[in-house]
Amino acid sequence: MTTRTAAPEAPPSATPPSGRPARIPLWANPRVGLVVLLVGLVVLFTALRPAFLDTTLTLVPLQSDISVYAVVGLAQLAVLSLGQMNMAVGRMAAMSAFATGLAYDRLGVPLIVGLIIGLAVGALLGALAGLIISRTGVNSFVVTLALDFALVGLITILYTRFTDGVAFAGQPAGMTALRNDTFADYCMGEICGPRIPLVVPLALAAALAVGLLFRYTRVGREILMTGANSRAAQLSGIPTRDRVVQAHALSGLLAGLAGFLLAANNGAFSASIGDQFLLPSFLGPVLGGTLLAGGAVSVLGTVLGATLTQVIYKGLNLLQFQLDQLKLYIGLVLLVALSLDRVRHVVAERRGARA
Amino acid sequence: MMLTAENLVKTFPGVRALDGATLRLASGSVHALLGENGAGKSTLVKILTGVYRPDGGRILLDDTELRLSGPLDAQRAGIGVVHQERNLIPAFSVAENIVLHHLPRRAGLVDRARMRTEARRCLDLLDLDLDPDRPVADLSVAQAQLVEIAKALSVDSRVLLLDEPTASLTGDEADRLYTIVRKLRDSGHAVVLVSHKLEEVFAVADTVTVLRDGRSVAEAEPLADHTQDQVVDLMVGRAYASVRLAERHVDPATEPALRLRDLSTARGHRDISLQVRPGEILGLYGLVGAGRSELAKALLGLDRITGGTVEVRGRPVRIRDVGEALRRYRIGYVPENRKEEGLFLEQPITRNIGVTVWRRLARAGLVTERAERRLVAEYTDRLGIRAASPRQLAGQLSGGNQQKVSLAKWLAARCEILIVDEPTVGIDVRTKAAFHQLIAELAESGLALLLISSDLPEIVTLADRIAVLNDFTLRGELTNDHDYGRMSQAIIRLIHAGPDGAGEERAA
Amino acid sequence: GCTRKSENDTSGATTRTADQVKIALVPGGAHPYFQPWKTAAAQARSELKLADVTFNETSGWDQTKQNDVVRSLAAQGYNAFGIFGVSPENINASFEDLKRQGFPVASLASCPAGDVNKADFCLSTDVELAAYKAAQAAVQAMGGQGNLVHLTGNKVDSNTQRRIAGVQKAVDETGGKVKLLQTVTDVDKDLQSAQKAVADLLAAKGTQIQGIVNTAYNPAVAAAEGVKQAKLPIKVIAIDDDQTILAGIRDGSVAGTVLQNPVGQATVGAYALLKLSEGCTMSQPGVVVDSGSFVVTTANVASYEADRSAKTDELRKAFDSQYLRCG
Amino acid sequence: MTTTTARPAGGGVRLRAVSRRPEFTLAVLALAGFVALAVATGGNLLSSGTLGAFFRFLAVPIVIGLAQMVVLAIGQMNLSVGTLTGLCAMVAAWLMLEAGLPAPLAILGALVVGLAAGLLNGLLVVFTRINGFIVTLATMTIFEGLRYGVNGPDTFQGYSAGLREFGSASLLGLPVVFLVALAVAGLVAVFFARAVAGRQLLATGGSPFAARLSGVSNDRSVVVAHGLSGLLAGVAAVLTVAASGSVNASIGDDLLLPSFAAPIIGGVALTGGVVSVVGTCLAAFLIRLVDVMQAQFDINRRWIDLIVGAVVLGAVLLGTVRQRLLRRTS
Ligand SMILES: Nc1ncnc2c1ncn2[C@@H]1O[C@H](COP(=O)(O)OP(=O)(O)OP(=O)(O)O)[C@@H](O)[C@H]1O
Ligand SMILES: Nc1ncnc2c1ncn2[C@@H]1O[C@H](COP(=O)(O)OP(=O)(O)OP(=O)(O)O)[C@@H](O)[C@H]1O
Ligand SMILES: [Mg+2]
Ligand SMILES: [Mg+2]
Repeated sequence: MTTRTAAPEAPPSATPPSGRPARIPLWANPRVGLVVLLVGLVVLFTALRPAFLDTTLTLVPLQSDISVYAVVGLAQLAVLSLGQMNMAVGRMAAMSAFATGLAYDRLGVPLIVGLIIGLAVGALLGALAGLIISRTGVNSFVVTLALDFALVGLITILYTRFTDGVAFAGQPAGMTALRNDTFADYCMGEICGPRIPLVVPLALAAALAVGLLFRYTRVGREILMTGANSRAAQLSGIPTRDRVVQAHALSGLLAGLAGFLLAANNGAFSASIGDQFLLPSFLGPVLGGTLLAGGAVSVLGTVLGATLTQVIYKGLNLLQFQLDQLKLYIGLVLLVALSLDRVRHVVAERRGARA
Repeated sequence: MMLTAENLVKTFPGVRALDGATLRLASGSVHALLGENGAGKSTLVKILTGVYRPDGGRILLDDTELRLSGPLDAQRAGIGVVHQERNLIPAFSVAENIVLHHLPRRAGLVDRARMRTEARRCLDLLDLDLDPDRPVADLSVAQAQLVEIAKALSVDSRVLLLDEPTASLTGDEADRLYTIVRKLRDSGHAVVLVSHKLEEVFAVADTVTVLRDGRSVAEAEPLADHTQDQVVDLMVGRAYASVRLAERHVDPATEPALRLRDLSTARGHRDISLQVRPGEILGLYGLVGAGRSELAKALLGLDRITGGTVEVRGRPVRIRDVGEALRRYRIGYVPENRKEEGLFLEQPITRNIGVTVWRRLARAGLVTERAERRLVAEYTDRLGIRAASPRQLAGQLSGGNQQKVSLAKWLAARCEILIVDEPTVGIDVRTKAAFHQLIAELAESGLALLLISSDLPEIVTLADRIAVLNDFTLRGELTNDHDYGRMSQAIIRLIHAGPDGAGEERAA
Repeated sequence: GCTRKSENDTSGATTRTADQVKIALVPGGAHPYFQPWKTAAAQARSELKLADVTFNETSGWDQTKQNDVVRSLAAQGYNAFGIFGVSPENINASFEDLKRQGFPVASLASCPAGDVNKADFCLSTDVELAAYKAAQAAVQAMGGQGNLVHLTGNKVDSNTQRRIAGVQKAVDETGGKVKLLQTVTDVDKDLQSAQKAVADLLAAKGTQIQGIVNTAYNPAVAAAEGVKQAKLPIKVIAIDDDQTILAGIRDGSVAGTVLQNPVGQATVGAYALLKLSEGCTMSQPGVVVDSGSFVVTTANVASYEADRSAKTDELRKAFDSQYLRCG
Repeated sequence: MTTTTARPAGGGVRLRAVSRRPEFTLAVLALAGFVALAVATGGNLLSSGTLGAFFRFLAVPIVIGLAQMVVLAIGQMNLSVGTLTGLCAMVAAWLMLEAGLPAPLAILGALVVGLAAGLLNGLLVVFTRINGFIVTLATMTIFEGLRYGVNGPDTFQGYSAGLREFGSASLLGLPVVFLVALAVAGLVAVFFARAVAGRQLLATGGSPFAARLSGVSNDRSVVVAHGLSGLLAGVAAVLTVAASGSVNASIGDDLLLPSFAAPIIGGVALTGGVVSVVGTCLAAFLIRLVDVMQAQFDINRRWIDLIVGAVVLGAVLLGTVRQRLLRRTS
């Protein structure tokens, strides 16, 4: 048989059809921009208030706070990977902390067991949200917002039923150490550790695990692909519904961890844990360059973003602004930080176009 | 009237889409704009309609320079357009979509009566009997395409740009469109036609401009001076040679790899029986909307099967989702709509191909980028995917290369049964030929292929047997003897014969 | 092996002279109740010749933020703290932090939940007593019989629980003549929710209610306004002496209010913090001192300030003679 | 059940078309809920006092729901509606009490502040290309600071008697503020159904790319939507100031979640391109019913949160299921 077809295609040329630069220049990397901004702010705050470098009163608590909010950011990041949101991060953290507190209060379980129970509760709540979202197709914003509402009620009902007020009175052994100690308090002979709070490694481990998950594991990559194009993912054999559930479960689990870290920092498992998580949960990832559209995440960026917000907060606190100015400046600095990234982006695009 | 675009240059990040392209239009003619995928045709159309601003060059309308700062400027200058991408607001009515760019207003409010009258007028031009109040979301793909054209006509235009207007139209509908195009030409309009369907182009166009890599290699030459082959040579930039697709022989006694027995689905398919053997290509032909894609999706568990059985290698199966189809039964599906269903446009090529094989690549649960890149390199080589790097985003590739990526993921997953849905829609002649060869080679290597296509020449070229589907029922099956004239007639007859007449047409 | 450094770094109380003492007064967040602290702080600073007294309300009713604010202040050189703990349940942990660094700490206007107070002392309204007095005032205004409603704040807060108990006690004492019809909690978050809750309550049961006792600010404002608007003969007992409420007492729309003693808390608190900085110790560490509560009606609306100053003076004397051990 | 697609003319068909709309479910629910509550309270709900309170506090939720809806129409969100309402309310009170302006000028001032703040949101979104969700998150913090800055934690009270009279006045048994809210809702409905700007806004929401190719400026739509949202927040503020008689920096804190709840339950898609004024109003009505139920039966507020959460989820699920069933049968 003969058919009219063109000549077989020439062998693929090694040179690309268009000279696209293979690597983005270093300065255009959003993470680098963040680091520069961060260093600039630290220098500025230190110049204005030398107390910014006070180890015990500023740097050590700052590290603890960053740990909490980096994990909060990661909890949001876990669902931003899908292009979805978790409006109930705070409440999942609170439920998880409640579970840990209850387990200790009633069963006297050790700290680590309590933590595991708490994380499991967080993960279950996340999975529940994911399940509703994936089975009904209702927008994640709506589902988690409604869940948030329901949990606000539930948490206080539970605390009233199981405690005298809004917190568990007792604390498992080790909580105080987790709160107060730094590695400098632990010595091997003469050598003591650095002045890093004990909660930091927990947050670092979480960041590492999440980074590993999205970069190297199949499940993590498939979650990202579901976020990038859910229809194509489904047609590529990815069980997209399961991935949605898993991403939300991860979000719940990380929210639980954040709740635990906050409880450790504040010294009690209380109903107010997570009340203030929602805003920072978005700021960390977004400042770090994660879009709300899904399909791509930056764990390092999230940690840097959380660091940036905490540094801003700490610096403004040291400057002793009154409430109205404090809020005003936080909002303005955030807007500037976000816009700087945009400016960088535009410049990078111009340069790329000219290349 | 003359519309001239001179030396247009347009650069996207990393891509020079236009590099000194020139287009000259005279009123009263149909002008073909041809070129391979990525040659820059759509970019040119978008510059002429104010969607993009050129980085260099100028546009002249009768010797005065035209500065277009947005789509509205182009409309005011009398330039109407049907873009390659769909361009309708689903929730709005047909009428509102047609006149959206110049909603008739009265005291700041939309004048609905005038809107309807105006829309009616444009629909009448196309002999289209559509309720102007129907939401566009309810329309079929073809109807929506016709509404797009009506919308372009609603601009009081002297110039009409049509970027692949017939990609989703049936032959009849395309004919109707071309009748109108001729009418417009005769009344003094200038019409630009972008299409990969050269037969159609040669039937209606008077002059031709050919773009290659963003440059015009032929400028407004009379089409009558060229043969189709010459035009293809110009597009490709190289002498044209025909190739033979090797003859395939499949023993009819081989056990079918995939077999449907009296399959009915929730979508409305009734009693469909088909079979494909390893090494064989079964063509599934039908008009747009015949239910072929739906059939494929039902097979993959995306729609409910209500009756009959699916057998894979002789064993009845129940497939729940694509993952199961792939892993247990080695069935793959290359969807028709690559941008929405086949690809992850914002992801690198590596991930687009790797997505089906991570399970296999994982060591201790971890997939390394290196292993993935190695695997991807194998398939980019084998399919000749042209890309700057394996990290390039799929969305930055040309249509043909995108389609190859969409196919590569199934080859990487080592499929044995492959369903390929409209593989060459919107793909230029050269790439299309390469694709045909690739599909033939895949069959030779022992894959069982189900080729869904609305492109008659394509199906007659490739298929061993051709099943014809219309209105969700099987109208018959023909053995392909590769004689285009005879086969096409037989197929068209099958489509138009009622279901009752199907029996006698059914070939052995 | 790995050993934990022994707990020997609890800095013993360093003594400071008045011109070295910088006191920080930290409320739980922005609230009218704390506003008198500002002027009291300035006054204490000049009277006691302190290095500095600051007032910082940026905690935003969040314990985490408050901890941060307190630490920032410490980093800035503030070395004595009077704190209204956002969450009574875990404020003790924050107190301990400060104590460990050798700073004297006062729990002002609210005491930690439970029976333990890790601050040097707690100078606060006895909320149960104040609520009891308020309820008694309400009972009296109602003529000793009828139905009473209690509007208050966050239900899951130990102070709210104490207030509920106080009101219950006063109602019980009437021997059934006054019935506590309803206790509405969680209406102090913002003014509009309070207004809505009051309007709905009056709509539902307005005619059955003879008295409303408020133990939170927003509902007090809302109830005074709501009752006036609905023109119902309901006696409203409010809380604190915000201008709006005093105006209500004068025009008769509010039957009375129960005042607390924020000025006393700030001035006496600052005084005691100074003494502790100078080397005094608490004779009974963690002691809880009632800063007083006063019922104000039209009868004494002009003269209540004198009672309150008297109480403040009395408090300072009590600290000198009873709670502080100097020397 | 018949599933004919033919369309015989007549009222029956139109009735069926109406009954197929998502708003129909809500209307039935609202009516049933209202009747049930009226019966359960032994008719107390229908007494003029109760009914007055019911509708007076329905005005702000309706307007604030619409303020969110106009931004949802373009597929964005406005997290600053609540604090902006508070800011505008404080500004209005400040203008009357501290600047000594008459009420009409103060009202105008509040509306101008709302509009300006909304336009600012829109312009920031357009010029920075940052997601609207994030931009309004930041401006929410800024407005919060400003709101507090007006008068610290103290309450403004005793401003224009005329304005407060207007706030408590009734017409035909219905509070005037509620009628104002309804009128605003009507204007918004006309804006989206008929006004060219409204249609363009919906086009942007439905398909920004297609809208752009049709000559609609998406940037303008974004600015218009946010500006309108701010203006509506200003209207909500004026209604608050009029109806409540006293305002302080906590005003608006309870508005953010309801602002989403009303349009979402009302059937507005978060993806943009679809609005439902009737649905939003009905949803606000339903939520208000829950409020009143709480007061009538002295239910723990915590249970109410739980119930509202469940109702939101339930209503949305019901809507999806219903639409799916309808699609299947048609
Ligand atoms: N918005 C864009 N951003 C980046 N690159 C683009 C964009 N639009 C087009 N390109 C690139 O510009 C080149 C020309 O594209 P264009 O769409 O004009 O080709 P075409 O001739 O219309 O092809 P086809 O026949 O496939 O429609 C291609 O390489 C394409 O990838
Ligand atoms: N998502 C959908 N929802 C509702 N109806 C659909 C949907 N997709 C397709 N249809 C309808 O189903 C019918 C068959 O669809 P489809 O276009 O996939 O058939 P086909 O034979 O594969 O044609 P082609 O692939 O050439 O477009 C058409 O009438 C189409 O309008
Ligand atoms: Mg094109
Ligand atoms: Mg198809």
